[in-house]
Amino acid sequence: MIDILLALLTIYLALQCLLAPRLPQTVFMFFAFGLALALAWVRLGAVDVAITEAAVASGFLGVLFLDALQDFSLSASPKRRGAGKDSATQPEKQGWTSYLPGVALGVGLGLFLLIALEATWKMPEGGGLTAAVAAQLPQSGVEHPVTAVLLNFRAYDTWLELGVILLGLLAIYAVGGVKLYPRHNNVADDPVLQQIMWFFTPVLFLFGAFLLYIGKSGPGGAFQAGVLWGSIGILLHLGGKLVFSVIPRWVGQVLLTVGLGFFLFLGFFFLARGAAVFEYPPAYAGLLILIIETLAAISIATTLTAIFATLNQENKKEVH
Amino acid sequence: METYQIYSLTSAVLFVIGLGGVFVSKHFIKKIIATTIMGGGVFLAFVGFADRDALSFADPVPHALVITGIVVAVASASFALALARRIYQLSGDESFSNDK
Amino acid sequence: MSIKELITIILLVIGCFFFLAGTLGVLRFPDLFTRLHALTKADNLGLGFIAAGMALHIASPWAAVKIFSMWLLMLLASSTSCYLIARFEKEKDAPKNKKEEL
Amino acid sequence: MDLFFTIVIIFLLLNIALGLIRVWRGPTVADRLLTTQLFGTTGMAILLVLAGYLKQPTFLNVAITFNVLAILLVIGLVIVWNKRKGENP
Repeated sequence: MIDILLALLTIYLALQCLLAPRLPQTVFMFFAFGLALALAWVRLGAVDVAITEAAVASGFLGVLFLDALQDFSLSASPKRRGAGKDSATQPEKQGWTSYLPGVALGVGLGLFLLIALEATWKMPEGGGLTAAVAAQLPQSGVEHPVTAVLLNFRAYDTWLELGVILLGLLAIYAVGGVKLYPRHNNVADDPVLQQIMWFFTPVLFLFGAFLLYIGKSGPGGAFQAGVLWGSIGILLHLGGKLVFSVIPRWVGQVLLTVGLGFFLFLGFFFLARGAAVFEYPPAYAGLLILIIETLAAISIATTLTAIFATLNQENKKEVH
Repeated sequence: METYQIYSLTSAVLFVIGLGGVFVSKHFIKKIIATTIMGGGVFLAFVGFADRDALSFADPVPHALVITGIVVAVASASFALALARRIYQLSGDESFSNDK
Repeated sequence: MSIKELITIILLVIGCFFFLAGTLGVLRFPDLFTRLHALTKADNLGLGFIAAGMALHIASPWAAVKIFSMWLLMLLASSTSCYLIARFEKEKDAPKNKKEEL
Repeated sequence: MDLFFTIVIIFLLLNIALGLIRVWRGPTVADRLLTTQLFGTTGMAILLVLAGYLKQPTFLNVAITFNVLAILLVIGLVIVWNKRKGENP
């Protein structure tokens, strides 16, 4: 009953998200959608995923979308600078027939997915990799299976994933400018905001460190901690303290790459010693995983802060 | 009806909604949000099947994949956002020129 | 049913009542400031009651400490956001009021 | 007892659904923002009840994460919207 209601709520929120006539509505619906999805994951027993969803997909992405909204005009029917009056009013006249190919494709794909799901349901249960993971768990150095998979059994994925978010940051640098200069706002001088900023910085830091440490034996780990530490940077940035203009450039670059670099170094170090890539000796595995997680969390935090700081610039009209 | 069945049905519906949103909605931000919803549907299917294969704990491999996937999806969404803002900054457009 | 469970049920019912009151306030009150009042006060009180009930139900000291600190954080966060929203709304109206005074 | 917890969770979910009306109707952005706060509080209550219902104290971490990031969203929005004070959103 709870599940059915939650599923209906999720679907409703997703629909409202896309049907809302104004963009702020869309973004708030998106935040609520993230909440509903996190509840669904808690119901499915995936607490790690729920924390990640709560932190990244609703918190970080929500702030990014809100920040992006200040560039655009707020109506959801897009404005085009070059277009004349006739073509601006055209979307209303177009009617529902223009949506027909998309709707037909969606319905067809939905039917295909239903057939695929039906086939998957009929497969014998109890398969999967649960038993294999449970058998290897004592050698991984951690007690929580998800952390073991992320940082030991499938460390390759995690390493490449650190690379992907760094690549995302580089691509964002390539798209826009990299110059950071303060965005003037008078809310940042607000005394309450300043106080709350200085109060939340240690709270966020401590909670991130707690999640990082608890990742050994329960839900938590590098990504969740990284996002929470990254939100310290975002909070400071919003409060007018620009992190990347305070620390030297090379320190920032080192922080951005330290997770990826150390991970790679460790992989090849043990490769040279005769083991497979990312295969740790079981005696040190727990300690190594904790070090890797800390460095990865620092890198993720710096990358997310840098993404936000790059996107949150004064968006002036450029003259060509 | 079991829990994983409810959520895998939901995931199919979410995927279709997101896909429809990518086609139907015009504004850049809406398109990006639609892709994120699509991704949410895919992740929900993964986690639902992980719940189905649970023995003493749920299958951790899909969980790890989904965590990785969420972070990658966020990186790509922020890149898309940067592109959209750059397009707006340079040309003043809020949607693609061929579907106004 | 033990006396502990009875107390949990009573606390949760009171919490749910305050949540309902907060939501009705958000829906029915006429302007933003009254809605803020309804939401921030009633909902956090309801959360406090539910937190107390669940701390009693879980009955582990560590979880109780966590729940209580969570509630305190929530109080801080929601009062701050209430203040920021109210200030933002007030400043949006401010130039208009000044013009009327002049 | 389990039935009672289920009823409480369903009640809180319906509460969120009711709050959505304000997002839909709310004349200003601030009204919609305020319902974000409503979702945050109610979602936390749901997570708390679930944590007690399934005896899983780790759910509390999810709730704390939500709490901490909801305020980030609010601060971000207030700052962003203060910049567009001239327009009527």
